[in-house]
Amino acid sequence: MIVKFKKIILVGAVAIACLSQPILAADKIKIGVISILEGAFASLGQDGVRGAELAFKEAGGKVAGMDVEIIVMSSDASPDSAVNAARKLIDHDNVDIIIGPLSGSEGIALRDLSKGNKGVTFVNGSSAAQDATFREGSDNFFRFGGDGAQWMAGVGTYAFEELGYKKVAVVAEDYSFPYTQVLGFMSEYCAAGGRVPKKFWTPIGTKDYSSVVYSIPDDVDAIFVALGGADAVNFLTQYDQAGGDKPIIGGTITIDQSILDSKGPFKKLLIGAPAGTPTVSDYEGKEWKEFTASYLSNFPEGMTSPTIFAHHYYMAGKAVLLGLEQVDGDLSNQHKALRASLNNLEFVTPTGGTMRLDENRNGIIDNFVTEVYEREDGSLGNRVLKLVSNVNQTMGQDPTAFRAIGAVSRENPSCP
Amino acid sequence: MSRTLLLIVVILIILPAFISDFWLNQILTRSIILGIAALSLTFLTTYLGVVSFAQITLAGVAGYTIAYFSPNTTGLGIELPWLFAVALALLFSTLAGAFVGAIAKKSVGIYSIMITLAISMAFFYFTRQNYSIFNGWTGFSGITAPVAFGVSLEDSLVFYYATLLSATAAGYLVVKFTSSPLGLAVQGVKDAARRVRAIGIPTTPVIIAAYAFSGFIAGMSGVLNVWQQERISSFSVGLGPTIDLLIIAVIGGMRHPLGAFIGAITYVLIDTFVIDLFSRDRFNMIIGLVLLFIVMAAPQGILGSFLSAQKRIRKYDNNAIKRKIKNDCEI
Amino acid sequence: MKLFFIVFLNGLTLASLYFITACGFTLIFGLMRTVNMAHGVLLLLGAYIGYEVVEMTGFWVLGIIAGGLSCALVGAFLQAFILGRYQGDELRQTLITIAISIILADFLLWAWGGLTYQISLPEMLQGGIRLPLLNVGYSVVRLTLIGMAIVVGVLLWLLIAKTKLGIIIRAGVDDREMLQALGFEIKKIFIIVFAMGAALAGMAGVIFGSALSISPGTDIQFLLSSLVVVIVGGMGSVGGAALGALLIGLAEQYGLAYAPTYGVVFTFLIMVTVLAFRPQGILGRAEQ
Amino acid sequence: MMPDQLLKIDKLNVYHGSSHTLQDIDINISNRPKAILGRNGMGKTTLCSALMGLTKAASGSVFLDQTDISSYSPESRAKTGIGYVPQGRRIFRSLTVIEHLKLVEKKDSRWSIEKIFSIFPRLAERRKNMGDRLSGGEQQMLAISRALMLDPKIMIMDEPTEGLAPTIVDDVVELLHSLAEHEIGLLLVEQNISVALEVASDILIMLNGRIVDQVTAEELKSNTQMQQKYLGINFA
Repeated sequence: MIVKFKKIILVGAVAIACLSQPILAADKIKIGVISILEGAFASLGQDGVRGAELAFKEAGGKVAGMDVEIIVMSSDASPDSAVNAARKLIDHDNVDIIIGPLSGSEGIALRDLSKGNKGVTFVNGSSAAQDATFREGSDNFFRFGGDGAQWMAGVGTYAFEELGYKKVAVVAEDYSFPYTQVLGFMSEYCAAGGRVPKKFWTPIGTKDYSSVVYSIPDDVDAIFVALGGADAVNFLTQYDQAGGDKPIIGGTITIDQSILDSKGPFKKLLIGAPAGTPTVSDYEGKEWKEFTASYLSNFPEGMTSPTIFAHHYYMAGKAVLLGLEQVDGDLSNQHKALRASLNNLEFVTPTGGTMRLDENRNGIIDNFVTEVYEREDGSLGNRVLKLVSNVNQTMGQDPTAFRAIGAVSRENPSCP
Repeated sequence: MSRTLLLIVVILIILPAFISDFWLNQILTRSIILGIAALSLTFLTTYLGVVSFAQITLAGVAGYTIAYFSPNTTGLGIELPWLFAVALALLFSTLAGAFVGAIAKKSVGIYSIMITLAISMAFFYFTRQNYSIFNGWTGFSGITAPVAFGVSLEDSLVFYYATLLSATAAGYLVVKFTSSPLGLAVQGVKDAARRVRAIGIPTTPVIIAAYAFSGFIAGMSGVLNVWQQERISSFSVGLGPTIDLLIIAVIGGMRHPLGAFIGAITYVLIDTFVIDLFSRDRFNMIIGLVLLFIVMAAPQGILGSFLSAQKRIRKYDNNAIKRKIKNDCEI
Repeated sequence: MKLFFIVFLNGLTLASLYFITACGFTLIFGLMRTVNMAHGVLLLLGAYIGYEVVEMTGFWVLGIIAGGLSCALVGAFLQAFILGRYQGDELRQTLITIAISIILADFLLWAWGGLTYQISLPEMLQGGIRLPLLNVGYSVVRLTLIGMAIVVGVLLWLLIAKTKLGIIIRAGVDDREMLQALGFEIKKIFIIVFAMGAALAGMAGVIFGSALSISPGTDIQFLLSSLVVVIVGGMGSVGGAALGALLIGLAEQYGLAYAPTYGVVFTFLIMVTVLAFRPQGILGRAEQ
Repeated sequence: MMPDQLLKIDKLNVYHGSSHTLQDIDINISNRPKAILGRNGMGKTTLCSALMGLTKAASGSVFLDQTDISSYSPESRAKTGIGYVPQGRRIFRSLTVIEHLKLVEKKDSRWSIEKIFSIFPRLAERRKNMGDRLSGGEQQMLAISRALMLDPKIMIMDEPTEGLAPTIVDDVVELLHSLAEHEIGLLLVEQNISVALEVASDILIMLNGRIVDQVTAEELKSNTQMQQKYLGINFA
């Protein structure tokens, strides 16, 4: 009886679902974009959305002769909210492709979600946690960009060999993205012979770093700081006020232009600080200048130049468009053709490199070692010291050896 | 009321036939799960007279237990048969409830708000910082609902019915509990702690029992939540969800178990669709205004206002009838 | 050993900051039994306005005054038109202040964006000095915080112990109804006290934004730290706030120095422990 | 001169939930002190509290010196001239004696702190003591002084002799007598029948929220039956 009843309901449900959702005419591709549009990261997340939109605008809003509809959803930096946003896009808006998310743990969450939603192709935005692709990868989750470790490529070697820092202390936020950044720095630095005697993992949002400041060993040559936003400003200010004078090595978001534009005497600590990043706002490369011009003309209300978020969402959008174009919009058989084409895609990035994926569907990227310098008007900017090409996810190391290091954590890697 | 209740249950049973998967999963099922959590809060507020901010924590304890003892993608934890995992989850959430009660036993009114808020924040920061059990910031993911008695709970329809059944059970348990001798003692403690002590019932075990029971109910929602979300992290037990739950309880109304569910569906609808009408950027402002409006205009919540309006209408009807009779007689 | 003393000093300076931020909260709670969950967002509002004024005029003290005044106005408005109607209904007031804090925080995000702000200090407070005995550099503004906390504490004590308003406030804390029966318009007094508490919050925000920094989310940290400080010390007691601030400030800094991973958990554990044994806080008076 | 009708209570009704605590109370108070007698729980304290505006009346009106104060807030009633000495005295425990008086000090009052101290030298001695450090008698003196400082037209006193030592009771009685000299009306609520009879000329009997009888002090003194019936005591 119950079984019968259930059957009736199921039949009814199917019938109504069929009625209410007529098979979509295949002349439209629906793409969801997930970014952080609320809370402290809202303005950065907005720029990510601009990046994705720019890719579609440049393509005239069409791909393979079909219209593209973009649906934007917000998350709030928590993995839970990213999953909820994705579910709404999948179940309610019936999107074919999802671009996003912005931050590290969100990326891992969407990768896991993608495993149960094979009918949707996920293309990562700017999330840069290593594990999103490196471990437990999902064959419909792609990242056309690097992880936080790749973003540090070249810095460890530069710090040891060019700057001669033999010992470095680490101050970083206590979650997956900084772990990955520290890994990127240390895997090169330790291999080159450098030592990291002490790492300080501070909870994100810490205001008062004074006791960390005084705990930094006296005998280190420099401090590797992987803090973002307010945390970086607070730490650097307090370090400066305490009379600290060790050179700084910056994480990717620590030398962000927003921090260089903040006011305060701490900025003098940053002059000359090397850092690693895939995006340099005033890079002189021809492709970057074109990209910036296109960004500025399309978004006069945007930032003064595209951020790392716009850059990466743009690459995601571009990959989706190129892939769809190659397969002529064929999304049959759970996007089989599209996936194959994404796996083999190659295109020129806004920084002039060639983007392509490795076997884990993670980007092989060009990375920059930069330096904070004082512009003529007294403000600070980043300039490129070195371009490191073809950085893969194992930082050029043997994959098996690299994998053997294990998942990143507070203790891993270690070279005291 | 009971006839209305039956009607609601019947509607809820046949509803899946008429709605899309999204409505089933993300609106109905999610609302009911949140409703169970809110029920554990309204139970404490109505019967023990305390507002607890720790209910999300208690649900989180159950959720983390399930995550730890189920297959997941973090490489942490031990796999157990799902029934064991559920039993452990409910046991831990009940014990955690008792623990909260033991700490907060002397606190009433705003003090109980403060102390439970402190407990929930301590738990939140602990989960965020601890990687060996809770996997810190990222938490657990890749958890799937089990195959129970030959049916897969991963199927959204099956899961919906399981959730509905759990909610009915939770509501039934609350009603049964409140009319049990222990439940009566709980209400006695609320109304006159001193008198309850005077007739020889010590209040501490009664208070702890009430919190423990609320932990059990919250645990039910925690288990279902982790199965539905397929993940849990420190964000799931942070200040945001804690305040959301309070908002749900308040907008629904605390006097009747049904209020928790009405609050939950209202909240979920706002959460899901208001952003489509307005901009996502100002979502919090809208939530804040709705909360402010309901707290100011309808202190008893949506259900409370509805019930008192109904009462007024009935009274008005009665009066009208009386007047009519009187007029007729006079003529 | 040297670290131990420096961390103690850090704890002391942080405690000073916590004391300043918690004063307004405890003042309001003490008299009105209102748990002002909008305390944090008022601090943030004061800090932003202080920032604007300091940027415009270049006078730090003006920033403090502006931050305090603007919050006093907002506070008076809230009490007069919204909260005052529900005096005595503590739960409803708590919920209303939660709603207000959600709305205001969103407004602040809209108006000032998600960036980090630091309020520029006057020249003499910038930078660091070398501490004689410990022979380390130390931030001048942090040392000044101890003085500021003492000034705030003493002024508040004078106000409460020595002025007519202080007498009225204490009488109101003891027996609000009796105060009314003696001809005092409790509504007006509540508005004044709420405005004062909010003004303290606003000024504390400017100080906080100068000593550390402010950004969205700081409001929640403000609120939680004030809550913990006041609860541990004893609600409504200025001395309790000082004691609570000291305990929490020291716990946090020693935690950060010696066990950074769980430092933030300590804070809440102290609070849970205190409340489990003394629900009214260390110096708080038991409810009658 | 004191008006004939200092305080007029007209059909005052108060409910506590569903229980009808005060039922159609009518009282007129002129220059002659009146006392209300009745056992515990008969509604006497509710009456005081309702007159002060602290308890909301469902219906009825209160006139003070011809002014309808029914809609006044407690603070306006105090300002209009009601001095309230509540049951249990309700001294502010964190205020000193002198602070209590400073709190209610008014410029044009007939009562100054010095005058109070001359009446109650004991309070002068303990001027720096906190409210909760005073003895019951001292608290009562302070509660009365606090009300007097407001320069009221009428005093409403709720069991001012409750829990006091007999010698102190005599002091209080003496003070109550002197109120009339200062042209201050008095509504005294008492359980202590001897105090009531000594101070007031008219006695109202309150039973289950109603005024059931109005007699002169002389009548009640001699009528033991009435004492027994309403008050359950014998005053010999």
